[in-house]
Amino acid sequence: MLPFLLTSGLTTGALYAMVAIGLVLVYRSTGHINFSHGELFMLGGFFAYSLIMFAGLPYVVALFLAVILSFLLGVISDRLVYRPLIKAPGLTMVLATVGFSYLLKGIGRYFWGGKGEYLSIPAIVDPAPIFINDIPILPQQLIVLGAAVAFMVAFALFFSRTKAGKIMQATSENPTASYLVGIRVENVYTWTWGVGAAVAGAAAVLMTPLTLITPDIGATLLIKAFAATILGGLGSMTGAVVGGFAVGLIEQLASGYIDTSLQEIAAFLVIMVVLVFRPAGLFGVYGQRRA
Amino acid sequence: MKRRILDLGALALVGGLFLQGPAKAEVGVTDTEILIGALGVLTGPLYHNGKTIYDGVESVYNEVNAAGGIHGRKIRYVREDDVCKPDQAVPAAKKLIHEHKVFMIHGGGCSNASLAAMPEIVQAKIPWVITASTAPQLTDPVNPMIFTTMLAGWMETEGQLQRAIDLGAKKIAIVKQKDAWADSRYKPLLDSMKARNITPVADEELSPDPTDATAVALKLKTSGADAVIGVLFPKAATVLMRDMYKIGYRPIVVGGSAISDLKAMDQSIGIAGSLDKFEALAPTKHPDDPSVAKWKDVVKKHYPSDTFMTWHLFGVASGEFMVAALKKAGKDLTRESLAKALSDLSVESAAYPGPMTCKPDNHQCYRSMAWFSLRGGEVKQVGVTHLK
Amino acid sequence: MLKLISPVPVFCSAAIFAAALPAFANQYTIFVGNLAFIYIILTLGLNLLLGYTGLLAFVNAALFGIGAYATAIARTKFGIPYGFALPLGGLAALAVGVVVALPALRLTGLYLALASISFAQFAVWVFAHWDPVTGGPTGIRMAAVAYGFSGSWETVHYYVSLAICIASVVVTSNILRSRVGRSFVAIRESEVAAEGLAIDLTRTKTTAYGLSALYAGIAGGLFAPILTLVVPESYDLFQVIVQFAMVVVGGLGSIAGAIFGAVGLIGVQEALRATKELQEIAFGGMILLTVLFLPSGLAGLLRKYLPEWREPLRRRGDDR
Amino acid sequence: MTDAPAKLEIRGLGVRFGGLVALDDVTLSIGRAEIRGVIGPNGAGKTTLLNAVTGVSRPTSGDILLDGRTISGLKSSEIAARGMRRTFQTSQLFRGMTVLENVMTGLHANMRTSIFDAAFSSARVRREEREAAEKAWAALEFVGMTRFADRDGGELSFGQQRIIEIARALVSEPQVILLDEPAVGLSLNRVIELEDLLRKIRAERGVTVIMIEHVIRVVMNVCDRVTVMASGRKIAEGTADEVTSDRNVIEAYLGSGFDADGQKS
Repeated sequence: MLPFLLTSGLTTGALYAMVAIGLVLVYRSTGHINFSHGELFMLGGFFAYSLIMFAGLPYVVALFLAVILSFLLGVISDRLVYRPLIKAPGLTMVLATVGFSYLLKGIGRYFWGGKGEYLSIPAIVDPAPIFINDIPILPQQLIVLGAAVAFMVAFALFFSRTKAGKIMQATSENPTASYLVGIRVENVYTWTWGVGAAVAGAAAVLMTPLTLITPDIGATLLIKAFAATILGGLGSMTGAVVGGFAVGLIEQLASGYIDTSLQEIAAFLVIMVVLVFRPAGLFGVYGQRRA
Repeated sequence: MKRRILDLGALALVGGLFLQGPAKAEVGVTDTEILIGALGVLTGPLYHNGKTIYDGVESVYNEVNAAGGIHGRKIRYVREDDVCKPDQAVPAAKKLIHEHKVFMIHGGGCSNASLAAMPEIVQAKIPWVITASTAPQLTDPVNPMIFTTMLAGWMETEGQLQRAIDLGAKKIAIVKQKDAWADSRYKPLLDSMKARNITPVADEELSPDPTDATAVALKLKTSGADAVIGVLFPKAATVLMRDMYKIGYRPIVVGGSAISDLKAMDQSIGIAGSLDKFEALAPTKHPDDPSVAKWKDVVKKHYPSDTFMTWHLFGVASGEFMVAALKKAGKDLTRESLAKALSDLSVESAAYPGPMTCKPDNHQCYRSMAWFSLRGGEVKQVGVTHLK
Repeated sequence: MLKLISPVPVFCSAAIFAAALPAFANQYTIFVGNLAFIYIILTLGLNLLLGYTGLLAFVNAALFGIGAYATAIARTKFGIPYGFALPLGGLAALAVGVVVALPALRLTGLYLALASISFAQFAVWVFAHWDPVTGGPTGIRMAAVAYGFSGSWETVHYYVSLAICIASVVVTSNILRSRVGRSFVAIRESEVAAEGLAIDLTRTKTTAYGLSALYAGIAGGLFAPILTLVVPESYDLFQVIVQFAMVVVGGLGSIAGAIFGAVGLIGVQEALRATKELQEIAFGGMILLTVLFLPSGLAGLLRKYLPEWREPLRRRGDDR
Repeated sequence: MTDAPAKLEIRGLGVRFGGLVALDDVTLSIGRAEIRGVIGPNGAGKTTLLNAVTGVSRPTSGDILLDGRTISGLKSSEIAARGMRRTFQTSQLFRGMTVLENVMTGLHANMRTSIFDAAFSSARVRREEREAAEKAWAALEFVGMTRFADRDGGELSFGQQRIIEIARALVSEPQVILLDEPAVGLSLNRVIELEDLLRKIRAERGVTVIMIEHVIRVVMNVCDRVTVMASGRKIAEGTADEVTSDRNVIEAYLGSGFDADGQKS
């Protein structure tokens, strides 16, 4: 029983971690939580669906193009929602992104809603399960785990090694100081929103064969990503990753060993318990909030 | 200052109690048009339960209108969204009845929403033909104005249980969602199991929109069930079937009415043989069945962006039923004459494997279901059940 | 002449118009009016929490549900007449609101928002799974309220909602003109300064939570009968978002703002029905546009064009 | 000054933030209706002392007594209720309230309006609001700021906000008020007005005032006695003149090797 739960827990955990990374990336640099982040995932998946099913492109090309399109969507959400409200109170920004998420959900349903119960794209590799010392694993799960880890490593390097990464961190630590040293903070924000959306798009294309997408998958994933970021510690990238895997495992173990009705609610319980007893989460610093 | 406000409130309370405006000739019917209202879910996660069905209904109406309408009257089908929620269904129903002033209501998707709108419709004494809601309270006890062309919830699970037993199941498990749609099936399923003194070996819950069902699959496997009755939506069923196959557990699985698009399911699982022992019931024939090809083109013509699905067939059958009833009600169409026509009517529809027959004492006008399974990559109808 | 466009005369004329509405409106409009009163009560309560005390807590949707469930259970399971079941709904929500306040006191800003959204989702889960009490996903069916007046009970219920709505506006205004209101705003502006004036944070925050919970509970008690069905999905995340939008679009920290937000959004939601499948796009787009062009809400407009509009403790300027 | 019982007594007060010793064994006592200045270079622990006394931060050792009764360890709202009021370095006037309402908030602990009185606007709340408004107006008159009574708390200049904060502290007739650098950043005539106000408080209100200050002229002109602190310890105490000629004080401010006039000795 346990090995199965662990493998599927890690796979869903990887999904939550990747969505959480995009969320934390935007939070770290702008201090705002993007409540339309789930919808960026959803549209990323639908883009890939159209590219593969209608344009007939191979999977990898579709993955690349879908990530680009998601990046553009992230830039649009910065220009349309974030930048005009940069001065407004935190609460207004929350509502703006919530409004934007409904707009994207409506668009997703309008264009891809009539196509069927849910949409999926064929996995890269033959989907039949393979056995690793008699534990069956879907190849797609391995691909997802591998890709998720690759993304996280890439991000760690991006932030610590590259110039752009350092600039992004600088603006998140102290926007005013960054202005002073000549960083065009607005552009950095645009980049951050774009990259955050791109990560969500990539996660979508990787995960769609497993999770199947509907216009409403964004909302559920957003709450799971919240649980991941809070458990890991709001604002910490490693926290988002560790938190993501932890939430994935908690869900599987809770529904496996306690009661299957808990799978749906595990994420909320995690959020409530962590926030009341240890708001800083595992890696975060409580009070470093900006909202 | 506060006393002044209370006085004003009291004065207005007395002054405001006037009676309503005078009643008109038959509402919603003119010489050239019949105004029919569709109350149901057009947006939100369960929109297929409404929007897609009404695309089917309206395709039938458009065809009839194109052919000159019924007794010279064309049907106008106006839709109001209830987002599958009671707090939206009541205003939607009131708007149809009091603002649009429709002649009758032809629709009803989610059970809770329809149940919430029911008192409003009953009070207005207007005919209501239900397309998809399966809550038994809608037609039991019989209301002279309310009919349904959809299986009742208990009929489905009765059929599923019977099918599982016919297929030789000894230990039966249940996997269900926790929402109104599933609840109106799950509770009667427990009763019919008790009636046959069968106790479920496992009773697990799955969210309507899961990303993973490994835990549920494992619990079913450890329970040793050789048959699983699924009270699930297609996405949950697909994820469950994949994860059961993944852990090497292959029981008989009998799915409910929402899971009849087996080809799409097989495609998204993508693992050959994963659906071999899976059977699903549907009140309709399969969308690819040659006998419904005509309606596939008709729906394509009116709704090009829709992919033809079983939900469309719910609408087509109910649409044809409605057209037959309107024809039977004759030229001087009134709500009473339509109700009388509906109360004794039998209609065959290409979309349904069995007839729709209403009796004065039984407005549950449809009681048949077809069984589908994947045989050699093609969806085959493997059986039909007619309940009394 | 300007004296005419100040809160009291404007509010009285609105109340008179609302009272006369049923005379010339059809059942649908009466229902929408009833809904508007219920949401005014809700937004007043939420505004006390979000706008005046600055507590970013979204528990009102769940408490709205608890009020509705408590009233429904009191009537159907214990046969308590509606006249007592309604206040019971309010008290049940008040009790839960205060209990929820205790852990929430330690949280601020985004943490509080996310914890309260999780609590809202958890409440919906409990409504759907606590079958013996809440009737599970199929919920509880409520008979219409037998008011014993002539005419449809819904019209009478309309006046009951109107009366309670007027009362809650007056009560809110009274509270804001007392030390209790001032202690709310003091906490919002600076907790350390408030404590420096002997304002006990725990007691005041709990009062704010309790008060807004009572408003939400009473609103729930009024809401249940007009739906005749109390089910979990009426109090889910969408309810949280709609109420939140009402308070922000209406304008934080203003009674007029709460009323504008409730009436405005209910009107828009019904108007959006015409957009059919595009309702989500229209709803999301409308919120986005309103927030982009009216960051401090409709009350902000009031401040710009009617500077001498005097309200107790009205929030001025964009808060931080 | 007769040897009246101390209004505020601090015995061996220590405050430690982790390893950092912010206050080290500070002992001082302040008499009734005295204006006590507390000066010292930056980082001397002045504000830490103020925060410890008002309960904003928790002392790690020692005892604080108001009128002989221990208040160390109480919540700052409880200390405030016992008649200890303060102002802040960065003004904390409440926006969204008028200046009058700001000052009325100072009377929160003196009122007994309950949530029910407020909700149903009972006779008690109407009476208490009227009295509070009168007292607040009187406090604004005392500090000469009645013309701003109807303005929003956030619309005033820095100096005006400072004075109104003092009115807000005075309105509840406190035992002790603590002023956190009231004169810093004020123009010259604002400083003169402040000095007059402080003398007026001593003359007419008999309130003990403890003032942390950098503007030495105010300390020299107004304070009865001055306590000098440096790196968390009390290094001198006495009248303004005694203190400014004290060797340790000069060294603390200017470093060793200078005489009283700041010339290299």
